Amino acid sequence: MSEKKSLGGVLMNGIVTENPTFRLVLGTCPTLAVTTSALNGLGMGAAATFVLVCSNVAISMLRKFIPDQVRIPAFIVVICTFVTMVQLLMQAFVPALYDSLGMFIPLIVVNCIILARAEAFASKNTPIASAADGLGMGIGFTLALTLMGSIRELIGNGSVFGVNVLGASYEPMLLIVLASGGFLTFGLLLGTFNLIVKKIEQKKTKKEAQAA
Amino acid sequence: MQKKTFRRGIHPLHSAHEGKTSTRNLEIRDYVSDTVIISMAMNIGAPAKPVVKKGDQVLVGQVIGEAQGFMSVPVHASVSGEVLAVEQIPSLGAGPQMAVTIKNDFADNWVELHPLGSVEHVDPAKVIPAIQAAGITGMGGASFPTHVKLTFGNGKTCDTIIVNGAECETHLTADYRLMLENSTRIVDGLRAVMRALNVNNGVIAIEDNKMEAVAAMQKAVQGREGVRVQVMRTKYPQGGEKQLIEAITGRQVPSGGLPIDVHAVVLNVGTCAAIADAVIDGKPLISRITTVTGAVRKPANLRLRIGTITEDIIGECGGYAETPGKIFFGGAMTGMCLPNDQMPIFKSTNGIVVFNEKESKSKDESPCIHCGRCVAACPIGLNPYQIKVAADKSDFEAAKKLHVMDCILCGSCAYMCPSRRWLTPSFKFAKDHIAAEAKAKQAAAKGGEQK
Amino acid sequence: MSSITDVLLFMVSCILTNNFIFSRFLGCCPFLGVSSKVETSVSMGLAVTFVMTIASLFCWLIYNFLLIPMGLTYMSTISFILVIAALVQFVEMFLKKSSPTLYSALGIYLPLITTNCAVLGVATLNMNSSYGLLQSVLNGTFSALGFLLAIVLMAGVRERLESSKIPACMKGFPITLVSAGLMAVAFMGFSGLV
Amino acid sequence: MSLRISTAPHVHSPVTTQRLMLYVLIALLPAAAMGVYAFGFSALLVLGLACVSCVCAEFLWQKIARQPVRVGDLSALVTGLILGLNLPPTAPWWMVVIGSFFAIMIVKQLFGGLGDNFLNPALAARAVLLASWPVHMTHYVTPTFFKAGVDAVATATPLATKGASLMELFLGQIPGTIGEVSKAAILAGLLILLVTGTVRWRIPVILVASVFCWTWVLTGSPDAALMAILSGGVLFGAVFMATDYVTSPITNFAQIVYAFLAGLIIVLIRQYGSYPEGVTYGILLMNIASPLLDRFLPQRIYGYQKEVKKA
Repeated sequence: MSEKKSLGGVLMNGIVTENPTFRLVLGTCPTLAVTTSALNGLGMGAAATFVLVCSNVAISMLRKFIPDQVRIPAFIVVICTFVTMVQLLMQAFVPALYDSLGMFIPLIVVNCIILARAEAFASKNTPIASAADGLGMGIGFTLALTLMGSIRELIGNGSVFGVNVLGASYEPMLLIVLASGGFLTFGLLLGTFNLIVKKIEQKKTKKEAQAA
Repeated sequence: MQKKTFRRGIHPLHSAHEGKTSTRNLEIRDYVSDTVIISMAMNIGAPAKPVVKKGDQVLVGQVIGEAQGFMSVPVHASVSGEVLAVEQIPSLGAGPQMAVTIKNDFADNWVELHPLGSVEHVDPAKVIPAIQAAGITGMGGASFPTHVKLTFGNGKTCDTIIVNGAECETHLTADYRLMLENSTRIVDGLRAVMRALNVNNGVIAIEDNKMEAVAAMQKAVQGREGVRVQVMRTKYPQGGEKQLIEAITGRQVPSGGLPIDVHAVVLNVGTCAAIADAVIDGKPLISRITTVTGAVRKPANLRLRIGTITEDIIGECGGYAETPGKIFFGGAMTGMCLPNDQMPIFKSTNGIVVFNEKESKSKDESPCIHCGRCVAACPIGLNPYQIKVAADKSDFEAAKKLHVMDCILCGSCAYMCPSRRWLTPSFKFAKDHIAAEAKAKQAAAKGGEQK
Repeated sequence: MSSITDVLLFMVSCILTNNFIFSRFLGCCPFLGVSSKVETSVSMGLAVTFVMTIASLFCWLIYNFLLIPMGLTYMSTISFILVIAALVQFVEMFLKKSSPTLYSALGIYLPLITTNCAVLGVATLNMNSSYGLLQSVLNGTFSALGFLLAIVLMAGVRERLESSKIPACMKGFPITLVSAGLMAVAFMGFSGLV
Repeated sequence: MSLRISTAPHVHSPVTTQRLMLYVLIALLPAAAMGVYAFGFSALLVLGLACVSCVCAEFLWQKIARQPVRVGDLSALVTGLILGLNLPPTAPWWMVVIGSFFAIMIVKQLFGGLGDNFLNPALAARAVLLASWPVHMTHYVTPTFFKAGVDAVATATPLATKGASLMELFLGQIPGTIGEVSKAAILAGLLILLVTGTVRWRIPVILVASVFCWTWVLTGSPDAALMAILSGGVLFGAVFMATDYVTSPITNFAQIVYAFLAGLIIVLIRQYGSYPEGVTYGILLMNIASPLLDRFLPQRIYGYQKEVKKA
């Protein structure tokens, strides 16, 4: 996909230029459902990052042995093993978080980000590069989820990571925590990101125009 | 007398009696100017070819332009005098066309005529050739060659002839005055066509805001076989071919079809009078009645020779009452704007309306608020809102699926739109494009066959 | 699930009250991606209904007759996903032979369904709430009908928005998400209906 | 002699968008006046605040987005007044402002301004406020009719007052949001709308009739059905919110189906749902379906007649 970039470049690529949530708009289901609180967002992001990194490494290691026609089912099996591992780990160590994420941990398997990265990157690059890419994508995803989670928690019940920020007199807007709040927040956030990127590009082109 | 009408439609300028008050009660009077410019392309179909050259002397009624094929009619000199020039002049919306300019010597001597006698005894086979020879085309504004309308292809029959006295356009009173002042001529023309097509069901349709004309026509119809007057409700576009046929016979002209497909023919009252002149007196079509109204000092209904120049006509009506903002031929709903007042009138010019500056101001489009008033107005039952969306995106496939080709460009939707959106222009743009596309495909297909 | 009214109430609850998209957030990727045309959305919805019904049946069978007796319940996710992948492959081949018209209508969407959260979601949901065989199959069908209703409504709205002057930065996904948010607000009216 | 060239038609009907919005405003005045008379000064404050903040929201948006400012077409004022009439008189000021900004900025302008939104802004804002602050939105008080000393008695929900006689319901002595209270004023507004031709009778009449029939079918008692029409927001919703041009279908047949289904949903939510008032959701859901209704319901077009009648 991209030419031999430095590991840092690949990392940054995942976080900013090709942020899975805000630029490629992948993995929308967990992004909308789980980010009712910052903690949930972080937890989901971390779980997804773990699976992403491990599956990327595993797939890139196995890439020579997997025949092309059976590519997709093989990737799914690899991803699934890591998801089941995460599921069992979270059930053991952070049961509260596991219950709040509920159904969406097993659904990481069909999360488009992981399959997409496996298909597009891991199956073509060395394990180290894939790990960096997985980490970059994972961090990008986690950052996006945490941002969404904190915004919704701030408006939804006046606190971030459980810390009450807006004081007692604040009347929380319950809608934001509900289903439609998820759609609205994500839509408006995407819109503002597009606006910011457009403004940056306009400034850049203006600078180039002046420079030329 | 049960009043018939069609579905939907609008009542333009209803509070101002359709803008007709200033010329309703004015008798028709004649006016002949000193020079006329007679265009060769005054009808749908091929323009005529001039047969006179500069300096020739012509008589009234002399053929100055020969027809080119079946879908074309000869053009006759409307005044006697000397031909000043035979050259291209700008025409309304169809590029420059050939025209003959004649200087009037006011002698008014006619060319030798061949009258066919009374309409009840004329040989039916001679009527349609006489109509073609007289150069008669639709006088209601469509200017479709009448003889083509009256000759049907294989297996097509006609059982009803409708005479369109509805005159639903705003500002126009030409047909109204014609019905009042020589109603027998109209009935004669209708009888001539009925005998030519062997049809014994002739209906003269008149809107109920012209009851004096209804009375006059009913008197003229007494004792004439198979002819009756039908009063219609005043509504625009009652005078449209499709709307008249649906109102009177209950049948609908099939989409993309012709009135003859539902055994009906529609003729304007002016056309019938011209047919009577051609059959009874053998006179070709050289003059017509035109309403001149709006911002002119003395509005009038004038019997004008074909080709009279607008500037002379307005001079005859006492000149401009205010500085003109817009002048157009026809009524306010479907009128064509003139670039200047040097334009000569055609066979289909049933009105010249002058708007002052205030009336000509056109507001720009504001966003559509989806109010549905255009859908309620469309006499064909289309959805102008959706067609406009498709046309603006030049998505002609979608426009075709929304039946834009059935649109009769009557302007009812644009009249009703509270946001002043340019609906009719977009539909005209879409229709022209689709028609051009179809013609190109046809030509390509024909080309393919010949290869 | 004895009487008809139970089935009806269960249907209303699956389609309206906890609609798969607007209250459970399952199957959002195709919902956002494919819903630009009404015709494509209907075929997508039918494809998902087709697959979800069969998937719920097979997953229930495998879970109750294979995993529980052998004590491998933690293997549920992997077995479900494999079943779904195989099923989609099988359905694709079966449709290609039996009814080409239906295949041409659904064709391009069948592979897409394997990565669709809704299908795996409904299987996991059946497992978690331990429905009986009939109830889980009905759950699969009715939830898919809820998905169909949502995606067709969204397609109608998005076609209407094509002629709207949406700001440049909002075009595409952002405006679809905001519209879905507003639709979710309207669907909240059905909460507690059953 | 410079003549303007423009395409036909050269005349237009006197009705413009601004005049239509003016007629709607006038039709809203009786309901607003009765609301203020019934609930006193606080109602006036809520209405005024809603109108002002809606207009400011539109002005701000159009200034920021550098679009031509079209506040003159009064559509923001109409949205503000309708939103105000949808709120209880005790609504806190910040809720009114947030509702107005949400209605104008998110529901309307974000989709492209007048004519491009697919949900009724005031109604969507009311649904959002009801979901966000349910306590404030359902805090209804009995009308005090400016009688001093009578404190506003908070009651559960307007529908719960079974005891209120039909006449009380009609004249508006029962608690409720500002605009829904006096049915006589709403009917006066409907009359104004019909006389000025701003609204066609189909949607209001069929919606109310549908609510009446479905309630009768489901509860089996006609007077419960009559009660259903006269209480809650059915009448106000049918006359002012369901008939919003931008979000209701265009063709006649689509409007009939739209109003009929809206009535069904309202009754379903009222009888079985957990929300006391179904009008908001009934109309919102049918707004979502209206593009589909417009597209797929058949339209009788000239020239497609099956058989040709003999003369």
